[in-house]
Amino acid sequence: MRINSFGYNIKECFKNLWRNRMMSVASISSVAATLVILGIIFVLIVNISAMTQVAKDQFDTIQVYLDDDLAIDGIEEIGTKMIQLQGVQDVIFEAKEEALEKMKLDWDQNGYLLDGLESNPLPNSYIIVLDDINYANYIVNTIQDYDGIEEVKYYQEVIENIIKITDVIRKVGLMIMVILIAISTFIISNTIKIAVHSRRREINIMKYVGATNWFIRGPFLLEGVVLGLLGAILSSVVIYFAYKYSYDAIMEQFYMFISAYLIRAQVIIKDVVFLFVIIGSGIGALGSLASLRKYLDV
Amino acid sequence: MRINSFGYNIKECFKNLWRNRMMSVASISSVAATLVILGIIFVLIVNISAMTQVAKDQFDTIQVYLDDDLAIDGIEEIGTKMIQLQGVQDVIFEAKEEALEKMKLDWDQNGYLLDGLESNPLPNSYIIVLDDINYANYIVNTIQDYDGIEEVKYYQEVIENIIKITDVIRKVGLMIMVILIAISTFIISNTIKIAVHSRRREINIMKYVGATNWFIRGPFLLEGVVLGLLGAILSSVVIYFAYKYSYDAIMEQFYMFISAYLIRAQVIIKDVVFLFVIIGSGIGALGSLASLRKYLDV
Amino acid sequence: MIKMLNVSKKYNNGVIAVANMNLNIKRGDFVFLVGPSGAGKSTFIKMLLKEENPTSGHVVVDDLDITKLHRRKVPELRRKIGVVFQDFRLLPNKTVYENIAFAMEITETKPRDIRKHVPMVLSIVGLADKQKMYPDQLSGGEQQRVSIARAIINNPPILIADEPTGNLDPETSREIMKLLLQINRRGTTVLMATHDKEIVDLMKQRVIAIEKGRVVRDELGGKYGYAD
Amino acid sequence: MIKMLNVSKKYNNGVIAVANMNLNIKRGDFVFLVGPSGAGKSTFIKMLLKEENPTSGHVVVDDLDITKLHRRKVPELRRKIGVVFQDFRLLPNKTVYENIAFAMEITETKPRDIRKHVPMVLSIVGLADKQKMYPDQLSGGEQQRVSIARAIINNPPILIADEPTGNLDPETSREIMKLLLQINRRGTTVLMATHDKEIVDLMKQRVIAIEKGRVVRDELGGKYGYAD
Ligand SMILES: Nc1ncnc2c1ncn2[C@@H]1O[C@H](COP(=O)(O)OP(=O)(O)OP(=O)(O)O)[C@@H](O)[C@H]1O
Ligand SMILES: Nc1ncnc2c1ncn2[C@@H]1O[C@H](COP(=O)(O)OP(=O)(O)OP(=O)(O)O)[C@@H](O)[C@H]1O
Ligand SMILES: [Mg+2]
Ligand SMILES: [Mg+2]
Repeated sequence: MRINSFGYNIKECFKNLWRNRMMSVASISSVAATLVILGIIFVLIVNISAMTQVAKDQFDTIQVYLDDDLAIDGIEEIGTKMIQLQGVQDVIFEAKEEALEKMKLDWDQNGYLLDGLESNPLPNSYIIVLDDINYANYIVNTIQDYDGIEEVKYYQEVIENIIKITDVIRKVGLMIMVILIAISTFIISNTIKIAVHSRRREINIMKYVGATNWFIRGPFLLEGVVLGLLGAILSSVVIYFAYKYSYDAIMEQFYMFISAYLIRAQVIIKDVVFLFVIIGSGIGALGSLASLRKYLDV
Repeated sequence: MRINSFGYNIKECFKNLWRNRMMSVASISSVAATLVILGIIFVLIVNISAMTQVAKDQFDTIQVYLDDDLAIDGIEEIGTKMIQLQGVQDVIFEAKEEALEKMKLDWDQNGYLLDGLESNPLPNSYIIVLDDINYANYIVNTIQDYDGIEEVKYYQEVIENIIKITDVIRKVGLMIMVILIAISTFIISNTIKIAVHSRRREINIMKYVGATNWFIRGPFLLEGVVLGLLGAILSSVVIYFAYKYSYDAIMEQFYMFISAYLIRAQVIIKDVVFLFVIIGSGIGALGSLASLRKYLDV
Repeated sequence: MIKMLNVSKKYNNGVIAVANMNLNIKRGDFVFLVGPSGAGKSTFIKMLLKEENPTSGHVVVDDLDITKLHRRKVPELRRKIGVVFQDFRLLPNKTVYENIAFAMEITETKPRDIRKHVPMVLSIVGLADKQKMYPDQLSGGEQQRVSIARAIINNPPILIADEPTGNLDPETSREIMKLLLQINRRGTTVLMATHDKEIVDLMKQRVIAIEKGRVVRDELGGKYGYAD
Repeated sequence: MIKMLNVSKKYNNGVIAVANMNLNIKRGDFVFLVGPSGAGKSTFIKMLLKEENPTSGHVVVDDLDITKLHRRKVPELRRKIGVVFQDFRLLPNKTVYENIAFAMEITETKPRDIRKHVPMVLSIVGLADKQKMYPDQLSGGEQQRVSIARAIINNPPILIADEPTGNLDPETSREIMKLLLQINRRGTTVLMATHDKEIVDLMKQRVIAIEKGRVVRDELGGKYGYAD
């Protein structure tokens, strides 16, 4: 039972799309509308994730205070040991004098208070820049066991909170995306189901004059794919320009602030197109096939 | 041309919904799915807004440092003047000794440094709690002109940034909601359009045997409303339970953190149901009427 | 009752289905419309129902020039005319009973009257035992009889039947013809398009023959007249 | 070619459309199927096409017991049988040309052959000038002839026609009958359900009369036989 030729399918597919054009337009625009919703959420989630990532990176340091009586070699030895730890990106030495200077600057108007001190009470320290924040605990625990360490300090609470938030955002974001993809799939396949339903008589007649199931499916399958693809393209274009416009507007108004961490439209659109094309054409095809089943069995 | 009786419409409406049940289920679930998306976004936006509001409230204080040589009456006079300003909710006096104690607590481990001070260099101060953050600038400018004021300090930058973020979130949120409502409207009316299209022959026949337009519209209109309402109810239930579940889960895992500012499901569901019922039934009705027009003209 | 004044109908695709037709059918007439396939019989009927509008000329039904009839007055016109459509036009989602009841519901007949009349007319066309079936559960001839029942239930002043016996056996056909004659005797104007030579020849009524959209013969007590 | 062995068909709603039918139609036969409206003629035909399955008994077509035919073999069966359906069953979204071409496309005929044959068969049924029209732009009789053209285009070994002249004038009917006879002479088995007494009486072929689902008469060179 040879499948009918590709040329026949293409021809039939576009003829049908045109002759049922009211239905085609309705289906395509429903698919596109659904995908636009998905796209808006996708863009938001990706940007929020990127921003929390940036926020996280700003707290990715560990401060290691050294014993005051530690000699130079001891200090260097600790430094080399630390740089080899997993998750450590960089290790910066901060001498006690530097630390006091910094403190003065930090204290700003109250800095003069420090001039009244007899000796520098601050220790020498290392600042560890982390590669990956998730290693923080392991690194802190390891370093604490070294000799010559006075104290290891890092913004445990802040970091933990940020990790938690990021985690929540990532999980909620992922969940929402999955739910939305499921719902979009559902709406798109419903749309196609209803569209196919309105042509049930046509399908029955084809069967009655002896067409095989695959012969009938061919053009419908292609139609589903084309509907899905056109919807995907339409929605991608909408998302691209809407996002570009919003991006530019935000950049102009809030350049110093959040905008620096927004992902550029050109970057995001690739993922969007990829996602949409797969969802649109995939569901278009599957939706057509699934909806046909009911009417082919005559 | 009297419109046909309500009883007839009800009877026909439910008969048709049942006889076209495949189509009814598809339409209702598409409406519901669309509204679920809308609901998810609505819930997110409302919660984010609430949270930024909370964040804003935490920075709604102005610190007013007083001249060291100001007498008690002067201090009190300034206090009473300030409490009368528009936008001021409360005025709290903080004596210089309290301030130093607080500072020591704040500095934590480095607090011992302050014990080395000969005299308390900190001034007396008032803390103004704001009613409305937008009055901040006006209040600061007014107070600066009072006698006996050393310095007025408030987290101008932080506050301005927060105002900006809140503004962005509110605007973006509102925009997204409007866009989503528009898209939902579109998808729902498309779904109904396609469903009506598959019954065009039926509509034509009714016209040919002499039914008036309103006679035909009646049951379809009601069908649209019922489809929309069922979709709205279905999606409200889904949103309610999904939100309640998420709320509880977040409460359990992150009780100390963001969760305190989440809006409770019982509160949010009222808005959701209201929104959904209006969109669902309204668009159902309008969608039916609009889709019928094309086929009634025979 | 029905007047055609210089009526022509040209479809969008260029086919001239009715060409300069003049006709006068009086109240109470019984008229056969005959002619080969594609002659324009159904188009003629469609113009009486304002399903199609003439390209030129005037169509007058019941002293009303329907050519310029407002859209909102069309249902009123159609309720005056009971029609047996060539393709039946039954509502697929309604049972036989409901299909016929529908024609009464649109005229706002009381439910009691509907419940009384529908079974009566169904038994007249011999479908008393099929009232709960849907059109696609009926044989061709049964569908045709449902269409006939629907056309006559409201006792319309005009009854138009487009090929009402095309799917019926001769015996059932003859009964349907008896029914139409009886309805005609009560004062209803009956117009029937048909290919059934035997029936036309038997009934000896006015016969209007159409060919290529033109009236080629119009005689009282006429014969089918083709292929003799 | 076609055998019915104790075939019964009871529809879901309890109607017994065919009751214990036994028949044998040989290759090359020309058979008329007659009987009143609702007798079971279309049901009989639908069982040959496996559109409906018999409740009991066996239907044999071309030496194949189709009662147990696998779903995937059904298209093959249907391609062996050209059918003129009582309700035409034309594809509403295809033109006349495409409707007929479709029957050839499903058998994977070469496009060249399609382009050659379709206009030929269209001119045989007298619709050469209507090939670009859609079914709803045709008169009832024209639709019926498209259905006939589609049934014969593939030269099937079996031709079934359900009321193929119901919407045709006597002259066109006679030409269609000539065509069917000609096709039958080339070896095609022809089965035709009809109410047209005149045609049946004229053709003097085998007549099978059905009443209430039962064969009540089966004679060679028979007459329509009712209402005499
Ligand atoms: N909607 C349409 N668009 C274009 N042409 C049409 C349309 N309807 C009918 N025609 C053409 O108009 C002519 C007359 O058609 P009509 O249906 O009036 O014929 P008829 O006399 O009823 O024939 P039959 O006996 O076969 O039913 C035919 O040639 C047909 O092809
Ligand atoms: N799908 C169905 N469901 C239930 N009953 C049916 C169905 N199709 C046909 N019938 C019933 O079966 C009986 C035989 O129908 P069939 O269509 O075979 O008659 P027929 O001989 O073709 O009549 P006609 O000459 O009027 O076309 C009828 O009483 C009909 O109501
Ligand atoms: Mg006609
Ligand atoms: Mg039949």
